[in-house]
Amino acid sequence: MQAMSLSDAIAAHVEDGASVALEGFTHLIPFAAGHELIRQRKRDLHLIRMTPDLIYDELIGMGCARKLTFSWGGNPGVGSLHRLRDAVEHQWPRRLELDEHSHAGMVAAFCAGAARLPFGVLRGYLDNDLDKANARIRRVECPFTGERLAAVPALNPDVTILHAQRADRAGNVALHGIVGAAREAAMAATKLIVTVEEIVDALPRAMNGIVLPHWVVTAVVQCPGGAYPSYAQGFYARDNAFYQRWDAIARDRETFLAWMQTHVLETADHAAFLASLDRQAA
Amino acid sequence: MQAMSLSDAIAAHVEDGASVALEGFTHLIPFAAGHELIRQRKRDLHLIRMTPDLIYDELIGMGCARKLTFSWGGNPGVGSLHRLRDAVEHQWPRRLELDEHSHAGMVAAFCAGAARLPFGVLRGYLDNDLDKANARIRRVECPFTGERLAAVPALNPDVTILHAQRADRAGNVALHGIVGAAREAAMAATKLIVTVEEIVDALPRAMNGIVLPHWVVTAVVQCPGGAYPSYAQGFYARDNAFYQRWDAIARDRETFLAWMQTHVLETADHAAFLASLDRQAA
Amino acid sequence: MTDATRDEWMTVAAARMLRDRCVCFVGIGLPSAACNLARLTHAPDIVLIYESGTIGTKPDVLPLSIGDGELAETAAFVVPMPDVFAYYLQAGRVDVGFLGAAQIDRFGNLNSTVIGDYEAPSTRLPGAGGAPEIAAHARETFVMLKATPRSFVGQLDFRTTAGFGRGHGDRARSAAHGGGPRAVITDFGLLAPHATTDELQLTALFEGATIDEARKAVGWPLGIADEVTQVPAPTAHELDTLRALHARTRQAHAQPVVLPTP
Amino acid sequence: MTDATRDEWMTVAAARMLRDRCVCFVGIGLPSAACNLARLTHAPDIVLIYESGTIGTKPDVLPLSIGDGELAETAAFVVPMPDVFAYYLQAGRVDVGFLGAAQIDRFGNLNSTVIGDYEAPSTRLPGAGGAPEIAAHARETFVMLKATPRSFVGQLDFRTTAGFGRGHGDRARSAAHGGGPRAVITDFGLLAPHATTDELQLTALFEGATIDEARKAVGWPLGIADEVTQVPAPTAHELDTLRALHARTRQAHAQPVVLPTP
Repeated sequence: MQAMSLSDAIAAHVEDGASVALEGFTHLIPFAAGHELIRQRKRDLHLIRMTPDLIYDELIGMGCARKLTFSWGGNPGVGSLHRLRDAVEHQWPRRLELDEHSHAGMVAAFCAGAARLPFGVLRGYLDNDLDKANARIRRVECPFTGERLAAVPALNPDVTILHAQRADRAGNVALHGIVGAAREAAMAATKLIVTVEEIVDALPRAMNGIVLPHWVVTAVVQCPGGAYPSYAQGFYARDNAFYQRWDAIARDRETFLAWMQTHVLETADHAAFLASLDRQAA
Repeated sequence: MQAMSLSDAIAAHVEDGASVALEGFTHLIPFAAGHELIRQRKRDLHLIRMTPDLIYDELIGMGCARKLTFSWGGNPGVGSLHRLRDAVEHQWPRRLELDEHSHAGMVAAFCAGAARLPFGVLRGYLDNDLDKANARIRRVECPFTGERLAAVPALNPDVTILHAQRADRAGNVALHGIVGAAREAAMAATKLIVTVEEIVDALPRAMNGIVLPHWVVTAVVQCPGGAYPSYAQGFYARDNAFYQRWDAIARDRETFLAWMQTHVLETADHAAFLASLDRQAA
Repeated sequence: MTDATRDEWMTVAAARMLRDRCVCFVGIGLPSAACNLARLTHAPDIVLIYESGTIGTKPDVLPLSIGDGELAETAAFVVPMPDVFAYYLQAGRVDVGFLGAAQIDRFGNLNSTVIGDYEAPSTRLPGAGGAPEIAAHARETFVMLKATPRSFVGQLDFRTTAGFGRGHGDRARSAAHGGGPRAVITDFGLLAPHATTDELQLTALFEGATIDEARKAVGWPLGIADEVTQVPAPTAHELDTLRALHARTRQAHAQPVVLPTP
Repeated sequence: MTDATRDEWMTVAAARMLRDRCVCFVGIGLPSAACNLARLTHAPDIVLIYESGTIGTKPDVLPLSIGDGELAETAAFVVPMPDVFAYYLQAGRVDVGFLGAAQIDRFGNLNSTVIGDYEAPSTRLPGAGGAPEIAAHARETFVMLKATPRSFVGQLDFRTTAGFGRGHGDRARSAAHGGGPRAVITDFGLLAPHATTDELQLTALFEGATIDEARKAVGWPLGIADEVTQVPAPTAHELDTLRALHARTRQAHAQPVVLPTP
């Protein structure tokens, strides 16, 4: 594990064309890292994420992605992800290939990836059109009962990027609260970058806590507020109002591009991004 | 969930011939419940447990079991389980059918059971004789890569019995420390009986703690010391000396039977069992 | 005559269908309001699971997202998402699932994927999320969806989630272990599957709604049950509780979030 | 001349093979002593995993069982056993595995299941435990086993755990991702696989041991490496550390356990 700046970590470990999973389910979404991918103008990424959320709307709208593996692509509690829709409906700013799953299927794919098995099994995709739309949803026969179950190929991102509450100096990362499939996405990855609220001498004692061990972590970046406008349990709340505002920002290409220019491209880092919103709010 | 006495819980929920998993890995082994199975002279049980340990040595030696599903059958750090050996080598007191796995295989079988899938998958049983000895270890082909992987049939015990630190009055059960495959064995079972050190008004706050929810729990039994001579983290330590003494107790059929008579059959319950050892130690 | 809105009628009607102590897989929006209304009225020991992994959660205000911190803070415990889908949902540990969709057909099959062709949709919808497997594994499901001929359609553009398939026992022959949709709660009243054909038919109306209104809102020739009942109006206690919940929610969500300071 | 016992020679020799910061899957007995000796001498940042799920554990005394409370209390964290086998071991996150057995053959295959026929064994052994998959997935494994013609055998009664199979690259053609046995540490010295045949051959001797003793202890015609080295004697620091660890362990285990009072 290496402690480094976010820009160095993204530059060193995320190549154009890589498969990248920024996980976190509503909670602990690595917005700061996503913005840095945009600042560094990464291209042709295969983005992986159960719930694309605003950060993938931004990445897609800025033309960083060639492919999206996902299971639910909306603005939670608000409505559409307009940039995702524009990409799928009008190929703007470029064509986006979809690898579409259900949550249960995608979770099984992450678990298989974390266990380094080639496929995951579930009793799912029953009597619907999802396996017609996605040739990577197949069937496997139980060698004991003969039942045919759904099989999904393992997800093993080149890079998984997470945000977490804390890391210690050795690079062990602790997270708590809603974890989604973050742990599986981390264990499934070739490289793992984690932004954290704070780096501490010793993680809080939690015998059965959720920890990503230092030798699985490629880089740790101290990045307070790194999940904003998502949230970090124990540090700050989700900015639901921002999620609602995003609907208007992202609805039109021009307002979206202008917002990205001001708040992401023209800010040097996440602290500057937060400051740019603060000025706006004031 | 129902709070009841151990003898009532065992009488009500464990039938002769049932498949029964008393799980707990070194830690939280439900000795009290195992002894109650012996007192009630349960017969023809299909015992399931990764590491049979002393409690299964007792059950097997007392003739309660027709079949054993397991992955490592020794006295940890000491040596043989003599009663298990006597059953396998000399069919005493009766023949014992073996369904033998590796730890990785058995864990996969419990996970499949907990997920109500018919089989579990692992990259295991490679180039050894285990699948020759056990016809229930088979192969399944990955529908994406063509790789052949090991498949094991799901384990779904009729009854899983655990020991845990605490339950609340609604029947939610919290455990911490080494958990082995206890959670999967619990979620895989048709019925779940849990003995606990204490029943409390509210479980200790632990957002991501290991909890078995009340509607999965069939019966909760307050049974302090219920894991002795195994241990309960935060309550009492493992009695390693007892494990060493067991070697001599269980080596001969007569000393074993005499010990069982004195300490299990002639004690009314777990409190009396503990008292019988205390008198002996004094 | 009650002053309840149609949203309130829907929410109250859905809440009443939930037994106390049942284990409920909750979706965002009207289902979340309905489940929490049930918890705050007749079903104090209902177990609410949100797919984010919060088990036995008792939020004081309604979450905007399915993973708000409020849900984790008030949960009995929080599990990783693989556990939710494998050990709870697929394992048959969930009694009731709530579903929404953009389109529903006469057999309760749902579309939340695309309007138009999958490869070139006119409208790209959010997609499946948890719905296909909630519908497959929960003992029963409720669908909450406002009715227009564009949402209650003769032919789905895409079947994201199976209800009763092509009806007539189709579902019972599938590998789905759950019972399927027990009711559709819409803005004129309730639909329920016919005992043998599985086709949704009108079984109950809200105050002020008519069979004719229902027929106009539905894009297939709507079957009418032998007996169409009147849904009892929301009680004062139900309405007060629901409105107080929404008021608390509005107040909480209006609180400005302090930007995290680096 | 050192006063070290053969057990101590074995433990010290094994400890020295462990690099600092390596991730080590530890078995009970001599391997546990060796791993902790390494941690207390040249490898302070070694990561010890016991199959009970304790990750990064730093026990002050040696555990009797693989799941003693001491291991949980001193661990960085504790995970359920499915995680250990799927996300750590099978996923290739373990560098070194330690194995013991009742029998070993010339290709490092192991038997810990039965002596005699599986269906009617003369001696029923404990069985596989974690060994088959540790051997398959750890980047490399070490076997610790005292040598007699009954334990180092020409033909295993049962192959519980594959080493190099029938040798000559057999393992490389299997689905096992790990590298297989790098060394066998026994009470006369060390064996290691031949570069092309994979057959174990004598590579190093402890003080006082001879090639002749080694040949007599092994039940197959033992190959001898071109160069057989002398293992450097345990240093005073190594011996002191190991003996202090054992003394602490004996003292801790001699403490009477208070029976839990109901």
